[in-house]
Amino acid sequence: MIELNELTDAAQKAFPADKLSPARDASWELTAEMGWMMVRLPEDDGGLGLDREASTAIHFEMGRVLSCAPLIPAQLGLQAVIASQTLAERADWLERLSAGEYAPLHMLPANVDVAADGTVSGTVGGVLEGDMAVAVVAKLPTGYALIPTDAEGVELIERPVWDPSRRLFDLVLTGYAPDPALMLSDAEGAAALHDILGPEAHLALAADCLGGATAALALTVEYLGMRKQFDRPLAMFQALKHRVADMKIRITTAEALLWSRARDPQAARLQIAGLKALATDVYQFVTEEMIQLHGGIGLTEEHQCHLFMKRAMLNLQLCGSLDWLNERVGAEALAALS
Amino acid sequence: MIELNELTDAAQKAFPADKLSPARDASWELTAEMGWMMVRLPEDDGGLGLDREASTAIHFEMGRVLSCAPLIPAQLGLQAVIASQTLAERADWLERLSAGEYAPLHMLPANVDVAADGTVSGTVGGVLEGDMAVAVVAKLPTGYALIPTDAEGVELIERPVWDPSRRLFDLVLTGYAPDPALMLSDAEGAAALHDILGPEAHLALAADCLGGATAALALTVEYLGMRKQFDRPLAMFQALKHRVADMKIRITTAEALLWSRARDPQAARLQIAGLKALATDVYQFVTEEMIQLHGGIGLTEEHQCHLFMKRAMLNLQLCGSLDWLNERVGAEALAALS
Amino acid sequence: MTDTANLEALRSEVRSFLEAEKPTDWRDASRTQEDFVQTQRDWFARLVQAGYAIPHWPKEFPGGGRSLAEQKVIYEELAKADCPRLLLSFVSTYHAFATLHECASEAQKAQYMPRILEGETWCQGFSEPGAGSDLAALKCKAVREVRDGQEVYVVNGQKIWSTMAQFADMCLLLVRTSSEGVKQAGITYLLMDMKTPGVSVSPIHQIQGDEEFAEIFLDNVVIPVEQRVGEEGKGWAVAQATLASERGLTLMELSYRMRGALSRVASLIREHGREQDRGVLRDFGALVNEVDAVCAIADQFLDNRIKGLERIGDASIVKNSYSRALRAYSKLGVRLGGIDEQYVKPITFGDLNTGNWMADFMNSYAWSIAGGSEEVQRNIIAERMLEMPREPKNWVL
Amino acid sequence: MTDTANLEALRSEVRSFLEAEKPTDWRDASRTQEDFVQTQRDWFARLVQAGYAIPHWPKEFPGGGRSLAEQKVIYEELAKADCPRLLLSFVSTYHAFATLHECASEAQKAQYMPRILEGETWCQGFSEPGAGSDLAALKCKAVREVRDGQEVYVVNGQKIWSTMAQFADMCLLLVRTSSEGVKQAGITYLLMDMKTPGVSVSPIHQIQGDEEFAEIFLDNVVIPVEQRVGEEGKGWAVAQATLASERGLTLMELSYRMRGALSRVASLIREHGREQDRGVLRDFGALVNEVDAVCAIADQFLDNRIKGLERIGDASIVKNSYSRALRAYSKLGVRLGGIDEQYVKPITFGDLNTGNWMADFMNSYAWSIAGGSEEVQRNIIAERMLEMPREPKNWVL
Repeated sequence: MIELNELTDAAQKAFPADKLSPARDASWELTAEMGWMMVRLPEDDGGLGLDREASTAIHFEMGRVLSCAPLIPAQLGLQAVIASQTLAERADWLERLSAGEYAPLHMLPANVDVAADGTVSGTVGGVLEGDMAVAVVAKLPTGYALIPTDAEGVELIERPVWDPSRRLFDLVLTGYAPDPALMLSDAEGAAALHDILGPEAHLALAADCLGGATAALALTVEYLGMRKQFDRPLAMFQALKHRVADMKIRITTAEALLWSRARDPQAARLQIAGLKALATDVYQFVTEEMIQLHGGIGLTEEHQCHLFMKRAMLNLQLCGSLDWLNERVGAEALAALS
Repeated sequence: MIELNELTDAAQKAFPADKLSPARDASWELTAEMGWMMVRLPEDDGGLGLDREASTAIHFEMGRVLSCAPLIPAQLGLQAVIASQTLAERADWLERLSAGEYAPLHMLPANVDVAADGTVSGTVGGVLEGDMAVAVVAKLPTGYALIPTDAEGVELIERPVWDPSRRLFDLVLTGYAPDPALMLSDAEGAAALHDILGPEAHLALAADCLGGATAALALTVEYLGMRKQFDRPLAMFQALKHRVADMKIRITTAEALLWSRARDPQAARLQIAGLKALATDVYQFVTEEMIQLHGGIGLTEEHQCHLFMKRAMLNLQLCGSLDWLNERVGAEALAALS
Repeated sequence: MTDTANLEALRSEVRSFLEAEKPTDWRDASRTQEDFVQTQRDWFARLVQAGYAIPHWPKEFPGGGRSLAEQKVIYEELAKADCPRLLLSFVSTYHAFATLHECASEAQKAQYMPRILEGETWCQGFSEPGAGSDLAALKCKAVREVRDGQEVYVVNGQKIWSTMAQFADMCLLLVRTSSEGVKQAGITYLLMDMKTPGVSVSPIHQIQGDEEFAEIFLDNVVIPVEQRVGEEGKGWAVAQATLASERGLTLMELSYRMRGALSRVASLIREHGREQDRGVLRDFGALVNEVDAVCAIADQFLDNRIKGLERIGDASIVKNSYSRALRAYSKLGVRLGGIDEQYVKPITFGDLNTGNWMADFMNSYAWSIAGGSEEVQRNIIAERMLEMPREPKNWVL
Repeated sequence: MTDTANLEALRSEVRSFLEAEKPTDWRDASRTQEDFVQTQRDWFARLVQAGYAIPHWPKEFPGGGRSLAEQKVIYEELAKADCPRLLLSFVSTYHAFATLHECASEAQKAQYMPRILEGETWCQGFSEPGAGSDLAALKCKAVREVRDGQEVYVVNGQKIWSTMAQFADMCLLLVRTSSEGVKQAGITYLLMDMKTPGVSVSPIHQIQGDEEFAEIFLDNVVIPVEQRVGEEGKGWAVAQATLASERGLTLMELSYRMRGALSRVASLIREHGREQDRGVLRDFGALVNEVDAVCAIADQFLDNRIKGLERIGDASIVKNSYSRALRAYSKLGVRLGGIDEQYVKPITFGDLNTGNWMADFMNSYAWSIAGGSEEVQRNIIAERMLEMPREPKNWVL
């Protein structure tokens, strides 16, 4: 069995820390070469059959370098196919996807209607790197569907975002007739599939956040050690040291929860949703501090600070905002603690 | 006309900063001697006829020394009498109250019912220093009433509070028959009277908070300058200096709003409610920092830190909690900004 | 007439002018830097004509000779009417003016002051990449030489964070003419024509898409000695006059603008159906209170200046409170807007509360970093207002 | 059996014991300090008997010889079952034990260790009024003399923040026997009988009504030289053994207790009709997440200790996160409870999350101040984990 630190070491070698946001297409190819789409694929399906901890470790490393390759939506799309009970050519799809064809799960709500004739119209939000996609895994009212991007009535429209490490698309459906052979679930089965995919998405995003926050902290410590003001390095000013210590405390504590959830196959859906909420909150806090502690240079596009902040801000919104998730965690805890 | 700084100087002389929470009864006598109950009494009624700014200055100074004398509820009670259109022996009451008899307004909600025969039963909350009171100004469903504490069906029950600078009582009514001659308003007039008393209460409490916060900051700066750790005064540690600077920033900014509202006779009811919310929030923040920055000594009863914190915590609840006030300010601003 | 009546008369006058003349389409007309600059030039020219552009100048200039109280009235009304802020001409009318007025020779005054009113813009060449909050550590080097029989300084170095230098005609330049003694000594103050050979300007791309600042590169730039303000090596004192030129009006103006912009938050709450969300109402209420308090402290600061009661550190408190409130304001917007705010929207150049919440949020950091960071302000407050001990100078790793 | 199976067997065993034996009325039985002490003594005796009181002691003691992993299981179960924390015997079973075990003479061990199991309690005489976080600055003075032919130390001084010293039989005492050299040198470690003439104890009244700590006054207290642990002047090293005796189990136990106590917040939300208040639900949700994270970091810390992977600073992070969460927890309670929480309610001695929210809130400061303040922890994290430069020693006003 592959050890976790082997995965991590390989990832750090392939994606070195000093190259932030490496070019997307080359990264994606490298990702496929590394076999990362095989990591969670069950052994019976020809994969490595590793658990959540393994994919979490990879997402953490990709977060650390602000990877532009859409490994998270790709893995989620693959998992939808893996879990599908109804997909006609499941084995074929698994082979294609694990070899690097890209069929992402969308990461923002879908707003679509089904007409009397069964055709679907509306918008499926949050398709990352949609231009690369051969198909999109979309939650339709009739169930999860694989929607080929070249099908009739299907259009991908880019919605430029602040985060320069990502391209976001809407999948716009206009009288699209879903192919029954490409349904991943029916309407009833969608809830079960959602309960599988939701925690996976939250865990992956939390890992992305905390990997990014870890890198942001390291860069900030490095900058403060190097930058001098009033004849001494900024790192000597206690007020700044204490702020950096707080960044460290919050990241480390959230990271402990990340690994604890990643290792616990029994973790409840909302426990992982809570982790995602916490991790995004920490990431925003850390990137705000990073900007402030970098001073003027952090406000310029040429410096890397803003890349972290913009990614943190987008992560906050993907697969449920902080407000939304905290409210659900609170409501569920309240109900459970009666 | 009396200048504001004369009032302030006199207050600081009568209540020196190094004597926190001076004994209640002596303080109350001194308060009466200083003529502070005459400050807001109109000249036509034999008072000084000064404005809100004057009473605010006094409440600020009393907050600074954590005064135990219940000047705020007394002034509010007096103002209820001043504003009353219906009180039979208004002039007589004004004379008694301005001479030092104590008829406080209650500062927590009343929960009372009126029986068919007109008698009243229930609890009127938040009567400060009720043991001193000859009467309580209470908001009953039938209007504001002066309720003599020795009347039949009237009982004052102490509710011990954390704040050692105050004694809080419930006025418990059991089939009490309100004296028509002692009604300060009817049910309809109660809203108008409430609109007068509410902002007065909020302004006074805000002044109490910011006076207290100012003293808490000064004591903290003094302590940090005196206390040595690792062979240097704590005041030299930049991380602590920055925290103290934040206390100063927040207090000074809230105080600017205090005086701005105190000087503006046109200030809207919720603008002053918002000031009270802000001032209590700042006071809590400052007292928390005070405790932390004092270290262990701040956790002992023999030191004064806790007196500030406990007063801040009680102020947060009097005449509307922070949550309640902020919600109302937000709702009103939302409606106004349509 | 009493002072108050005078002020109210002025207020009505400004209001009438603004009702008739104020630009309403300026945000849409400021979607590119160039359009923004044009909007600024037009509005400045109109205000010069109306007599409201330079109220703080001496009364021999048309529209000058106003008291600080009158200036406050004018800025309050400009803010309430939501007019464009005079960003492009800010350095010219405040920093360049104050420097010329207080420290320059008569010849220099006569040459430059009228041209400011005609629209000539200035930039400030103070900050340097290595110096940051420690302004006196500047290194830009000027060597005195004789060239073609003329005494000149030959300047080499780099300046940064120069507001709108890419559009400026002139520059207030601090250079180092000596490295002897304490670092404040050896600094000399020059007036530099931006068209001088060897001057090149490169705008700084800011993270929210604005290009409010630029870098200035100086490569053997020859500046005649006549362009010096004050004596050689005494530029630090002149720089203090420059820096002291505007403290108060801007923050008052900005605070009032933020109060006006609370309606944007209200709209957002309604658009996102959060009117019944009690937590949101509380957060909004707390923000309203905070913005009100910032307006009050900015007012108080100006009132104290008018009365000559300003103390060291007062300005730091106002700036810190403003940037704190601006942060809270823009963060609430980003939060309430949800995913909508992550999609890029056209920015408005040179504005702080545009309703493009991510841009506003990122822009809010300019206020906690530039012009003396929050951290430096906290030091000032602790050490100079609260008299806590300073850090020893000898404390070096 | 595998390790895991062993641990699960132990877990079932502890659970069965607790189901049968755990005290349920202990909070109501701990409304005075004296009742609390009695409850503590009873529960300690029961746990000694059951073999769960001293799992970290060597296996020659009944109930000893447990691995750290086993200890963790026992403490987890004690926390989940909401049993009283073993506060009164804490210093005896951890600090006194570790000191005796690692540094004391055989005679000292034989004399004191069995008595701990019989219920003798110890206190720690380390902190002094002037020293605070700077422990090595202690001044309590011991002079070596011969009295009645016996070599003794005569001790004068004052100790503070000594947990439950008013009930202690013995004291781990740090004294200064020399003021030469660096301040860590010249410190000597003594074992003092609290009944020695000249020892007086005065409980510290804490702001929330508890009396967990006391001051110890030492007035010509005569302590035989045989009561010294280690060499004269080498007490600092012994003190390190004392201080290192417990790091990890307590915070894990407390974190699990806080998680259990979230139900108190839930009750409060319902009692005050805030179930539909979306802001409150969000705040509660965020608290749940934070408490979960604290449990995770406390677990991770212990797991790393078990594996020998603990790094400097790890403990500081756990402590800081715990105190931060405890503050958030108790503040939310104070806030939701409204005026009800301002009325004094009976406190539970020695507990942190009792639902007496004001008491819990004030008590939460003990965690950000005592045992190395938050500020000291931040220094450790910045300087020793993140390798940022230390402040120079010569930096004095």
